Amino acid sequence: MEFSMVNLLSLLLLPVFGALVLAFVKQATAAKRLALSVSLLTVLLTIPLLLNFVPDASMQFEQRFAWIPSLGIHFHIGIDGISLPLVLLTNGLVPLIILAAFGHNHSGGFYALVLFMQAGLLLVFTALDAFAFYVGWEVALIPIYFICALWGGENRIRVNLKFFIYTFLGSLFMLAAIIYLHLQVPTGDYELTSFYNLALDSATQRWIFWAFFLAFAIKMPIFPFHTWQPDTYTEAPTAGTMLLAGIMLKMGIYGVIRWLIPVSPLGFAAYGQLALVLCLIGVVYASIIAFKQRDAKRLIAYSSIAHVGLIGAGIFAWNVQGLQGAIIQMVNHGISVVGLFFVLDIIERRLGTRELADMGGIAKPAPALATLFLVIVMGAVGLPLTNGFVGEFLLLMGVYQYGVWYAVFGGLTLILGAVYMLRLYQRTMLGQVTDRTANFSAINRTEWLVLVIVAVLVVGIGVYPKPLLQLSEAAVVDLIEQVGPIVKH
Amino acid sequence: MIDLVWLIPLLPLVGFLINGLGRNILSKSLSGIIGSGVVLVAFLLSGGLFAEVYHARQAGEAAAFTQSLFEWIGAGNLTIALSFLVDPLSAIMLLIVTGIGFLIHVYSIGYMKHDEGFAKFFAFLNLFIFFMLLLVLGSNYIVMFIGWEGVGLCSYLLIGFWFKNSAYAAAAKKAFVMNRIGDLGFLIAVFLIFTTFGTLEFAGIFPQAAGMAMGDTTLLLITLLLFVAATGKSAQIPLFTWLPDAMAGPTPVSALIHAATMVTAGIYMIARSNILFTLSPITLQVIAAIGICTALLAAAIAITQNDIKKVLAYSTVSQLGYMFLGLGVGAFTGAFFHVITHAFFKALLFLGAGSVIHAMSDEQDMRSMGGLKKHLPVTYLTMLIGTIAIAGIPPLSGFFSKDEILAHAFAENRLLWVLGFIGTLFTAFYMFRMLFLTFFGRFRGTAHQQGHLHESPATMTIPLVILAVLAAIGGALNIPSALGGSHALADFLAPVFADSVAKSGAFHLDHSTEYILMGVSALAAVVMAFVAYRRYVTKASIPVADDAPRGLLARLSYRKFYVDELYDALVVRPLNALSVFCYRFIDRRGIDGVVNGFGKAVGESGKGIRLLQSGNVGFYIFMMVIAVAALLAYGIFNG
Amino acid sequence: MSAIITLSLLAILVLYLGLFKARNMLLPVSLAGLAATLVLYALQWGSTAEPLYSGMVLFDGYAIAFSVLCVTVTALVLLLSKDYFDSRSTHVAEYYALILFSLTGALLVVSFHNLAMLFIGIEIMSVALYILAGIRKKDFASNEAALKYFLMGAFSTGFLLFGIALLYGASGSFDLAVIKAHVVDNPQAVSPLFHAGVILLIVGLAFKVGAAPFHFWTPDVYDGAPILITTYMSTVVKTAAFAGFLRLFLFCFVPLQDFWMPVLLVMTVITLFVGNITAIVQQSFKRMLAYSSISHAGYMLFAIVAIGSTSAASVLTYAGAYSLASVVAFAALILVKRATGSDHFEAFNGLAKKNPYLAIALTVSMLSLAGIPLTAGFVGKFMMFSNVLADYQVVLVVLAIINAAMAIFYYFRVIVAMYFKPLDRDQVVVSGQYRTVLLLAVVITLVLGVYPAWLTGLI
Amino acid sequence: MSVFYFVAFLSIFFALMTIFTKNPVHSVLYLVITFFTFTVHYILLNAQFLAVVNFIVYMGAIMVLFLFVLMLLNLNKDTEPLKSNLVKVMGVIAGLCLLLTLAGSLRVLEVSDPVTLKNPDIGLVGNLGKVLFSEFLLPFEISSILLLTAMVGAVLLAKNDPKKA
Amino acid sequence: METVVQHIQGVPLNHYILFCSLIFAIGVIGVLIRRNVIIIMMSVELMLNSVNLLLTAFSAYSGDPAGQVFVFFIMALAAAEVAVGLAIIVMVYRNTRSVDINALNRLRG
Repeated sequence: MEFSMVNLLSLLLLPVFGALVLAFVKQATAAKRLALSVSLLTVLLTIPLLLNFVPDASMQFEQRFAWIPSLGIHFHIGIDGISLPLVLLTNGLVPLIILAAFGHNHSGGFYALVLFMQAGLLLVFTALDAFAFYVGWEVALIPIYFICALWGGENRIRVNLKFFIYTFLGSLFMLAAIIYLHLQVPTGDYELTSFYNLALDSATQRWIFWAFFLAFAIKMPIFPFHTWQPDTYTEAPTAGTMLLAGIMLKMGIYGVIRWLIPVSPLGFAAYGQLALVLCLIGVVYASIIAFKQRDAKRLIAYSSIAHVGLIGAGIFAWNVQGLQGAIIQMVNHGISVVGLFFVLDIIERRLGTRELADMGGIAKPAPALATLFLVIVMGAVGLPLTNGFVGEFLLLMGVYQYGVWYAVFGGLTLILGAVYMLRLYQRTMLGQVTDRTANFSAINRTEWLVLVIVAVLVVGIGVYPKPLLQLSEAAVVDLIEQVGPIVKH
Repeated sequence: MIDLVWLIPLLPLVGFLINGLGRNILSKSLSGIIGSGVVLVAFLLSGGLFAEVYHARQAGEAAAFTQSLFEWIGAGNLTIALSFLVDPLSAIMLLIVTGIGFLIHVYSIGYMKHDEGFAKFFAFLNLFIFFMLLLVLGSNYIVMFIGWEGVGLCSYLLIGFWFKNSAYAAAAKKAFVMNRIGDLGFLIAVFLIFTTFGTLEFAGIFPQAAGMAMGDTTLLLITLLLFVAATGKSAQIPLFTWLPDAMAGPTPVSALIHAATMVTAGIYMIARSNILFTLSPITLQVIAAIGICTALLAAAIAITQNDIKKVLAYSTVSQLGYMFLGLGVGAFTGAFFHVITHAFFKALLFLGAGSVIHAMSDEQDMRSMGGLKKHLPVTYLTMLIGTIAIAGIPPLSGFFSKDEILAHAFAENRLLWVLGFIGTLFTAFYMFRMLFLTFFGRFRGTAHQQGHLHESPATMTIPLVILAVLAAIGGALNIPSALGGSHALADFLAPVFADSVAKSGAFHLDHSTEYILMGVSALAAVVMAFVAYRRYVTKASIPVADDAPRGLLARLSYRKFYVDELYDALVVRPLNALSVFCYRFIDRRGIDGVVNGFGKAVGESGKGIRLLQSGNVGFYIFMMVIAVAALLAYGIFNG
Repeated sequence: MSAIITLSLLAILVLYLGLFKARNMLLPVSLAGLAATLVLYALQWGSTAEPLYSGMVLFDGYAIAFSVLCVTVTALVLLLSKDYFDSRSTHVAEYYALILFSLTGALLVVSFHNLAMLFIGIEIMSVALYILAGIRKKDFASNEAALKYFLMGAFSTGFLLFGIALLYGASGSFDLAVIKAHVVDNPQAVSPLFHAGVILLIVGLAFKVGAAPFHFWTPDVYDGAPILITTYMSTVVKTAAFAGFLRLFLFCFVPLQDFWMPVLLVMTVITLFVGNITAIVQQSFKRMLAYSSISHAGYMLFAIVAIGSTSAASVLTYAGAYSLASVVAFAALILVKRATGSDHFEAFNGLAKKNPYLAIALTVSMLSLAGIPLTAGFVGKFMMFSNVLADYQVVLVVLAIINAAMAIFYYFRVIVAMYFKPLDRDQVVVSGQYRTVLLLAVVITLVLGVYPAWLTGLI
Repeated sequence: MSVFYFVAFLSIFFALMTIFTKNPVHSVLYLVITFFTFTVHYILLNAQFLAVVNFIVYMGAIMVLFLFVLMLLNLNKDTEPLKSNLVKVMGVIAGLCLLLTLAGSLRVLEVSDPVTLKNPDIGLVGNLGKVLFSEFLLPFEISSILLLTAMVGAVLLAKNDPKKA
Repeated sequence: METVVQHIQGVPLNHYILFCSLIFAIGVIGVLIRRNVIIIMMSVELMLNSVNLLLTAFSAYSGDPAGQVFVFFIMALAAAEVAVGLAIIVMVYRNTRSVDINALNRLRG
């Protein structure tokens, strides 16, 4: 491990320490400040990462320590072009999420959980050792469970328990697969690379594929493993929803790119098409369901299923455009979904309802909100010069190269997305001012700040996505070559 | 000069940002000046650009200049640059967009004076100009697509400008979604183009395409998909219903976006990729068919509408139909020519209508107008010119452009000409009907409106006058050789359509036939104008109230042939029903039911198993003994 | 060996202390004695182990590791018992003595090298427990638990003995070495007596570890016995029994794996499902823990099903993790029950508000039992799964996974109660010993979870 | 050798009587007889010492203990509410299943070479003593703990606390 | 003494095993069909004794005293168990006035 002036481990540990300290902070404002400063510190630590990163296929800033030597387990982390965007996303969004939660006056415990989860997520995105990956995977789950179940809606308990058990079940299958693979590794370790180098027979790879796929499909979620998601998103507090939709679901997608496909290429060859079809079904199915949702949050939840479906399709199409699109769209989706949920949170806190029926005409009392919301919505709709377009364009292009009709089918998201997103915008912002929305107070500084940052990112990435794309280009090309071109069945 | 191309779209963008961000600071007049100022500068630049292109053409060059700003998206073999292409086609389009755009900005200063969203309005207009310029200048399909969707956004924003009225908001949404349907076609076409030609740059595609065989299936697919996109943007069957609703927006918007510029984007795009279309005759036939049908349908509807803007809207749809007819019969120049003239007179008519509505204090129903010509002389005169122009009565612009299209149609297929001819009859009738109902007879409005009647301020009338002039003399751009003209426009555009002409062979029709055709259509127009006069001025008959009984045809026409109702029944309702069904039954009960079912099953079995734990030692021991016996039995056979 | 002697002397000493009414001396003395035992074991560590006393016992690393675990956990239990029994019973001294006797038995079980020692060890352990279970003489539940445990225990002893007899008949000796030699010499041609003997041994031992279908005593006895005794039973005794179980099979019966493995496989699966599914429907936290202990027995059986070089380490880790977590859980239960008088889940409602640290401790232990990463429980499960997968028992793993997911449901019920079911209750008083125990157990659990190397490296 | 079968028959018979008699006292007595037959078996196997111990410990101590408790709790008359016949039948069937499988897995029906006393006097006190105090010294010592435990426990449980704790 | 030894000469080992299994089974049946705890304990004793005899038979058969030594331990255990068991019974009886195992069903489910 050559010396690098960026210490990745410190990046992972900082949130943990922050969390440990915060756990004992009772006073709300102090907790806020501390949490925000810690998360901003992580951002600072990320900057040198970005500066010293060489956009090639190599693994960088690697660190490797023996963890459980007797079992061949190492704590091995590193970053390449595929994981860097997600690390950026995580460290970028967490401050936003913390900032967005300022309206709620949570105690230190809340922020502690958020930061703890951040650590878990970062571990997932940087782990190069399957065991470490799994640990991060689960560690990220506990805090979010508590966040959602402690500060959630009325039937939060049932919903979150279901969510937890469902995802836990999936990940256990992954664990089994990981152990199995480890047992096949001649060097007896859990290294990502040694997993890549295994050339198992097709039959084995097939069930390995399913074991991993189940874990990731539930997390993302892919149709038909998605039913936990709308409930959880709806019941969760906004910060929880942001973490879930903004970052956590990327764990699944990242897993597909980093583990599922390269580790079981034959399984992928056998079932990739099925998976892709499932993703596309999810796109249309979720969009259609989103049409008539009365609950704004639930609407976004389903829209998120649709977006993720498209991302998944892009990945399973397994070509440069698709993967690049997937990676950039992960970032985009994270950004816009955080924005969307935050707007809904602002509305809900003022109106005390999420029912679209009770809203309308908010643009009148809160024009700034309306404008920023519009930008975010357009980003979600995938309008050119917003980030959404770049992602959707590349994704659809990738899917197109896999099969024309898949692309046409998936492309329906352009239309359907417009339908439900505009409906959302219209029902909330436009139309007559109702007695409820009449005295809707304009957004305060913090809210404005968060939304502006989101909007700027939405447009910024949309106008000049190249730098972001360049980060992952080399790595993606390399990965695709390594797995080899897709074999259609 | 060419190096400054990037300024042209940039200026409106700057205007948008200034007006958008400073909308609470800037005074109305200031934002008005900024808003129109940037467009004016852009117009001047375009003028300079055009001059350059023109000289180049005189020098006999192809005069196509590209300017690449930066690489926008790059993934694998796909690289998309944000780059501009200036050639005769885009040069003219630039002039139209910026020119008419400027006029309408000026007009809006007066029209929107009393609206609190004044600055916002100008910001949106600027944004629209920006996107429209991108669309026009784009040197590849993606940049064009950016503009393509961008203008869609702006039309959404501007239609829903008065968002407090949820009907308007709905109209805006409808427009956006219908455009989106087309856009999907565009996107798929782009993918297909990329996979076929390996690039998205016009400069890269068209030469390759020129080398391809006539009637190539790939090209057929591409062109059909592109045409789908065009039907969305340019309001053709089946996606035309959004345009009439789009009249919800302020009138200047209708004039700029839904008459002069955006809706012609489809024609521009097809003209741009003319070679692809020339090589797929089937598509051309489809286009021609759709075009003429739209023209007739819209015209038929326009005849009975009473909302002055609705009439104009349907006439726009119908005129667009003509343009597509032109494209369909290979009269690319003609179609584009009609784009230009139509931009002039339809903008004029809309602005005129705007001024009328302004004077009538926002009354749009012609049944309560009448006799306005003495109150609004300027408006009346200008609109008269516009009407004559659109009706196709020589020597005003509309006559020449429409005639060229019809001539080509005649050469292509007699039937098309006949239908087109019928269309011109309709056109003349409903336009004069509108004119007469509005300006002739006695005033039918309320006393309050009467007291309020006035001619519009200079900011509004001056653009009217300018446009009237253009509408009058616009025809001079491309006077056919039959009338001793020199086809100036055609020559200017020659390099753009060169390949197509080479493939399809030059259009020829001997002058005698041409004279006859012109005469017939001109005469017919005059006759229809007279008929309208008899009916609405001499007889002074007023259209009946909405719910009054009508004849079948009249009702069909008045109810817009129930197209909206049809779509509602065929698409909207089923989709909503499907949505509810998927959510309630498939998602909640079905999939989630299964998931929860597992939980329930475990719980139930738990209740069952715990019964074994009866608390009775005897039973426990009994079970143990059975178990031991079982194990030993296993031992017997495997021991 | 000296350790065991110390221990038995210690027990007698404690009895005398009781005689002289030196109550307050009991705990310190016992702890000191246990500490001494630990030291003695520690001294033995690493020295090459030879069978002692003509092959009766063998203090190899395996024995020592498990002994240390048992002694440590017992120490924790004794710490808890300070103000648990003083208030309730007059027979504190006997209580301590019996625990220590039982511990002695446990230590013999983990270090036996001769079936006689196994037998006697198990019996010392159990007989003491029969009594302890009933030590609340006026309490019906306690009585019933004692009698049930005794009857079924005695009954199962019969099978154990019959098995031993058959083994003796087949191999002609009680010495593990000899038996092993017998098996190794003719793995194919071992007499039917031997097979039947193995089966009966499985029955007897399965009963002791509470594996289905010989688990029926577990819930009732765990439920009826005083909480601390339950703690002791479910931790030390279970650990010791498993250690003995594994030791016997690891020593002697590996060559016969094809014969007995299917039996254990089936039993494992049944155990898992019975334990988990029944635990889900429980209303009492205590009884839930009883059933969960059954399911954990199932997981520990993995190590024997997939018997091999790593089995010992896995069982040790798993048993350790499980014991620590259980100690915490039961300690919390004791405190809550003392405050509310109920051991149902509702009794925990709103605990997190008043006793945040107690709640956190209990949460950690529950996560550990559920096998969530960064807790010792996960490492244990992880090693178990590794064993079984190394043996290509994919089906078993899948079933285990389903069970692990089910387990979340009931482990999280108490978390849900503590954190998400608000209820204004008065704070639960946590005495010094309890603080120490909880802190110790939680810290070890976490440390094991984060950096298990130092334990897994032992064996 | 017929002696063996005769005695075996007796012990089986009395064992059955033990478990099927209603009156507890009677079944104790039957059990005593059964144990006596066992003593005979030990003698036949030339394990005199065991025979003696069995005679004393079981028939003496243990049985007396049983009787004592029975009398103490005065259960001497057949107060025991019998289990329903179904349960009985099931019990018997289960037991027989056990017997069958046991016998089956032990292959008892195959011919095996007869029991011949290789050295007739292993059962003698001397020999047993040698083994017990050399080889089995540790278990012998340890079993003292067992007995001590039992003693403590018995006292602890059976003693009737004066003060109601 | 010789005469005694004559008597068992020739009894096949299997018959001993069968006999012990029989007694064992009878003991089990006793445990199964009786409700009186004391009788159940007696049945258990029966089981233990069958084991004793089995061990003795084996030891005699193989001429190895260990088996007979082991019997001592079993007897010790038997004694211990009986002591503890009866103590428990007495305790229970004191509380419930019954030695019927079916009375023990408070703990269940």
